[in-house]
Amino acid sequence: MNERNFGEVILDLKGISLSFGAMRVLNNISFNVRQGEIRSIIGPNGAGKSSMLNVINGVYHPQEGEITFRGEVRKEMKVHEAAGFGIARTFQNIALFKGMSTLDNIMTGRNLKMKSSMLAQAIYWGKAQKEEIEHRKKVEEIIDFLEIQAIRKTPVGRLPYGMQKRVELGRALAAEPEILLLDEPMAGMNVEEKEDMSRFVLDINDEFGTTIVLIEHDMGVVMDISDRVVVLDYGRQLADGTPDVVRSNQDVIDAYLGVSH
Amino acid sequence: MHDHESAQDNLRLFRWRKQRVNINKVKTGLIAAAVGMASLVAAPAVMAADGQFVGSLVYRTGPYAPGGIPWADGFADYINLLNERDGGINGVKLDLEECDTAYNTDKGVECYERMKGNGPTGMPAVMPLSTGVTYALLDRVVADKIPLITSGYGRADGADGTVFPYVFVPPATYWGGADIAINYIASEEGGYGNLKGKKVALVYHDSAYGKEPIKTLEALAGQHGFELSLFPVPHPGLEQKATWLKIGRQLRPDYVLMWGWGVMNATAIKEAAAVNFPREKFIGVWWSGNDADMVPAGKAAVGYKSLQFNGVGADFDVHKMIKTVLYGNNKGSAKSVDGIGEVAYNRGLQSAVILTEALRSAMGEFGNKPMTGEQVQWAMDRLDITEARLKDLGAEGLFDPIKLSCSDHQGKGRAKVTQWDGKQWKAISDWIEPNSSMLRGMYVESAAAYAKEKGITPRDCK
Amino acid sequence: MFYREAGEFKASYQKDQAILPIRQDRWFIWAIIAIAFLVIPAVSSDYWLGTIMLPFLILALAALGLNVLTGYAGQLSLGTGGFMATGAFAAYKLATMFPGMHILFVLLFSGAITAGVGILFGIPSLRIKGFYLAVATLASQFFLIWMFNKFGWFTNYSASGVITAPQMTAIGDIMVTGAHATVTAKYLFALSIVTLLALITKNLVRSNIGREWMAVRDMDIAAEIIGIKMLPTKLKAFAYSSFLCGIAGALWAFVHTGSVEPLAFDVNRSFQILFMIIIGGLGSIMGAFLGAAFIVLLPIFLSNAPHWFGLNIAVDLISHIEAMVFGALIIFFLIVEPHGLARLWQITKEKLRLWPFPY
Amino acid sequence: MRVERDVIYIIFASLLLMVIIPWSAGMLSEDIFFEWPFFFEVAIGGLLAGVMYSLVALGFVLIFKASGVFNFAQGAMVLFSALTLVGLNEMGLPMWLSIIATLIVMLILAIAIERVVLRSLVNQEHIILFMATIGIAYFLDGFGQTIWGSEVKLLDLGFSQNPDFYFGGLILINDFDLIAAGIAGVLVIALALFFQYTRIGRALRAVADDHQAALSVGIPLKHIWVIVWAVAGIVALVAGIMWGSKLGVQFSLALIALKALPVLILGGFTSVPGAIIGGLIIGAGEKLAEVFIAPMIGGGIEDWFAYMLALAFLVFRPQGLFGEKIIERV
Repeated sequence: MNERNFGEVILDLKGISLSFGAMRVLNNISFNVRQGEIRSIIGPNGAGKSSMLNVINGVYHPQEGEITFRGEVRKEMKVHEAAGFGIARTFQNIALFKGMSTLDNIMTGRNLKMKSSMLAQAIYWGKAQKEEIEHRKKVEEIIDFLEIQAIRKTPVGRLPYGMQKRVELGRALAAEPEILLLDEPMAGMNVEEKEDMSRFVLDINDEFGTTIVLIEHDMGVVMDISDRVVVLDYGRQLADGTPDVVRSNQDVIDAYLGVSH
Repeated sequence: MHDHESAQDNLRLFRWRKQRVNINKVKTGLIAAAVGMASLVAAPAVMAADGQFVGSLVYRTGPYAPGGIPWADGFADYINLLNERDGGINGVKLDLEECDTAYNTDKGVECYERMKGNGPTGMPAVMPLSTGVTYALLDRVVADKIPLITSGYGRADGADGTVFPYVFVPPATYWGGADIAINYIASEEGGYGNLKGKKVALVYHDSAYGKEPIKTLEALAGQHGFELSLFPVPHPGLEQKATWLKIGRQLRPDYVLMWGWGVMNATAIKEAAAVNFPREKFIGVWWSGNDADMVPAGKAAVGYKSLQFNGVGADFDVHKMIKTVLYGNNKGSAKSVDGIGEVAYNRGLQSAVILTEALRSAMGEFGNKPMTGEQVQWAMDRLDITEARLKDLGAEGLFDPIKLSCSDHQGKGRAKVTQWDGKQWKAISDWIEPNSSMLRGMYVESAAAYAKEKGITPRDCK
Repeated sequence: MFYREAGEFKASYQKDQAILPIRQDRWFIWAIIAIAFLVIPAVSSDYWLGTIMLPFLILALAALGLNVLTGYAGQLSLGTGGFMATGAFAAYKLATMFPGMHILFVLLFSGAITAGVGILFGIPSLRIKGFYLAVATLASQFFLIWMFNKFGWFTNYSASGVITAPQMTAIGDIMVTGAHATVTAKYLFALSIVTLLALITKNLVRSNIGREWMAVRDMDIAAEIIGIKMLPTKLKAFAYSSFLCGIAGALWAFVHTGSVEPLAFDVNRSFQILFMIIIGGLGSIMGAFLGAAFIVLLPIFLSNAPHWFGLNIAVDLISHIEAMVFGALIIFFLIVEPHGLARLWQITKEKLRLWPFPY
Repeated sequence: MRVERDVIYIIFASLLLMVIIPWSAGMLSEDIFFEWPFFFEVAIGGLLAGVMYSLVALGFVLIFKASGVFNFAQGAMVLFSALTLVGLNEMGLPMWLSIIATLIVMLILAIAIERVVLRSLVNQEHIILFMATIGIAYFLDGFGQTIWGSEVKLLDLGFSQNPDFYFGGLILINDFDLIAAGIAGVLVIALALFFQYTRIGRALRAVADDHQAALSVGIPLKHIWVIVWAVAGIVALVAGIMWGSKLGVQFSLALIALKALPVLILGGFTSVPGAIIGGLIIGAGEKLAEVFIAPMIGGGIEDWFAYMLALAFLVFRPQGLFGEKIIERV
């Protein structure tokens, strides 16, 4: 797997530091993401993994550091702009729209691609309807891909946890992102569900060529599917490299085995 | 709103099951309710058949109930008196039905629509007892041919009978009231000539009702050279400290007039006391002169004055009659006999007198049977309640004679000034007549504007 | 047994995306519309039509407007009365400034003006949320009512500040406002407009904009992350909601009462409309109608009930009991189904789908 | 209580504006009369009126703090308690006994509300509970009037209602307003002590901070609810007495809730001191505006001005001055 060829660096983070008040969450983190790879961020609870994702898609603005996206240094951006740059994500604590059906949740993921005006939507005839059907087709493909046909019209609030995670993945996919940020997609799942999810992640990467940035606790899964791994601990960056490199890094071993610093 | 969301899924499932159990019960209830509501279609209650139906819109509940209850009692007592003593009017029994509006416009309209077709001939006239309901009924009464009688409220330009054939505003209007108040102030000051340079403030409920007198007062201020200052009080008027600091500590006017409503009245009087404004120079319109408004003001209200379009007290013959015939036989409407004679009660009496006298004169023309709205309108157009007639009714001095015509739907429009002595109102002036020629012009002008806007062709009263 | 989707196969997404994919539902709605347009005007008395159905329809429209804002977009508002007043006064100014204007355009433009006002008062919603927003919207309620009361221009300088609707025709010379309009004409006119607007609203909420609104309602930060811009989305909700409320206000002033003062749209109106959508069901078109029915019809039903049973109870006691029963019923319904009458209706349908073999 | 620095800045800035705007309005406009003694008279009158608003707002805060319920029925409770008090008093009970009896009635009411309403709606969304309190409000309005009637009743506590001059005869203040402010102050201090130093009070605070945590300490939630609703009932009674002796005990008392709402959002739904400071700011702000700004735009602006003022504060602090910060996480 490690022999795969990756494209150029599309996302480059240099010297990122983030604090909330006196609390330093990220301290001088630097790594990059290449086109088409599966990039994982691991580390114990409170290591700053989710904050890292939040920095990438613009929810948090780091006090120091530089983010280069597709060769351009990114200015401080608004939260909703990330999606426009082709960055989609899922969340550690599921952030679905609970009052809406599976179908609608995933359709919402395509909001940026829908262009018809409010007036056209109000009349729901001609262009707006055609657009709606086109996107529906796309969404049905995603539903087929994720094997969630049976829950198409169920309000997501009523779905079991594992299914919700899947719908959330579907919503992110619907945006046809270049980079997909997955925040612990397998947390709280049983082995079977984890296998399913791993398969989906790999398939997405394979079939659509989507670059994936993944946070995951399960070491086995991470080491299995990742191309490169970056390790954080209390906001510090411990290691960065292929799974093999990371696995043999002494700092990482200490941190994970709980050797006191 | 989604704080506990994630923790709740289990609970939700549990609840959902519980709901399923309850559904049957609920469905039965819903069906019952639906059947009940559907039967509304067939509803308009079948009343005792052959009497004259009298529908009365009252507010015995809600925020303004303290003033509405005595009015309703007075109206009901007079109707019941005629029934008990005379067997109705000319042998036609009066079937009184009350409908409670809680002073809510929606409810008032519903009451009117519900009752307008009751009895053999429908409602002979409607007295909505609320500005909002009055406005909402203006179109409807024309279509339904039911006279709209607004005694001392509603549209002042309803006095012009050519544009408003179905609206009657006896015995007085707000514009007339404003003129009377200034007239009274002038007499206190020793003539209109002395008004020049005087400062008069108007404290008013910031609504259609409260704004009615402004135009008249502005015209009078121009004429007589006094300075008019306006102080709107937002509905409902629970707080007026700022207003009264401005009046009492800054402007220091010679007189304050008030177009207040409900709880606003007592609050204003208390705040006037709080800035030491003399209550003797503080004059309210009739709706700021209910006994119920003076009660919460307590000692602060002593000396406060109010216009009234009826006399005050409980010692007129009609009161005595009501006491013996009704309250003697436990048929009175008020909780106790003490309620008789409150000004609002007397106003209710007066409205009942106007309606029943119109019915009587209509019967004189069309025969002794229940009258339709159209027939009562005919009678209202030529209503003439003379001094002598009032004497027959035992209300001489209690009410001012009223004479209406096709074009004049108000009458003389006179009112008295009364003063609160801590327990009751005392009349301190005789009937004061407003400046009819000026007001008449204003009524006609305003009515013409209304007619133009609504596309109404005024009727010919020649 | 008879109500089910089994056996109905959708050949296209277009059919599946229809407003009512299930055939029986479609029939049901067509039947309701037919009854509303044909049967009710034929069999109802003027009282039923003019005093119950007409205000019910207009308030349901306002509830629909608020439901877009609160039920779909999640922005609690108590400014409905103010927006209705804006619609009413805008309609009055338009009708008197341009006497030849057709009533449909008067309604359309007054709705548009109200939408503008709604956008203005919607701006704080970007920062203020939940009950804080609800109370803050009262600022617009009180301010708008004050403004219409204060400046004579809005009422063409009438002494009392009351506006009255000029006589206007809808089609040919059929009057729909003023003293000479028949109740049936008024009812059918209001019904047509409300039906049309309900359809448009349904279209919006099942389109992209509707999904964006619901996304903002359900989780605003997640919505933002998938690219939904907060301000335009919220403001569109405020605009469309106010548009509907404005038309409802104009209908209320012109078609229902004929003349109104600003106080007809005071804060109690705002509360009334909010009650409707909570009782009826947040985020449901049907809920707006069911809620309006509950809030308009129930009190009338309660105050009439003693009559039918031949009870002679004093009116004040009836009023008090009415308030108590009304309050108790609100609590009862919330306990039975917190998500409103519309959900209750849905659950009934779900049961019906399984009937008579529930397992 | 820890007060954030920007809150202090905001309060100072608003106080400063409250002086500067009237003063400059007086300088700039001919219509507006500005003199320092008069300014202080208005400001003090406003502050005292504000305390009366706080009295009503407090009831909202207590219930929201402990149960997250926006209690629409607070106004109805004020009316109901005052009606009960005066009604019992008119039946011949001495005042002190009437007060005790009314307190018992309010306790019973709290228990009934918990049993019938809250228990069945536990864990529901806030708006559903809000709607349920509307049901309670309707019920109480009807119930209170059925028993005690709709007539206006006089509630005279014998307090002086006279205006007196203070500060060398320059500034006029109404005695009653001072007394009312004093009573409200005592009530707030009593509540603060109750929350700080009693076991129940600490339990209530625990609930406010974290429902789950409170449960783990072993406090039955239903007891907590009964207690806060009862305490809110007491606060309602005090508000009912003060407002009732001002306006007379009548249906309109229920409407004072509308004056308390801007106070509530300005201070923050969850803060007792917020209710007091919010009341002072709203009271002074609206009176000063009515006197020194309104003449330029037509008067009668008090009501919406209070709401606009609160709105302006919310733009800076969306959770109110002392409300708990709303934190959004993903």
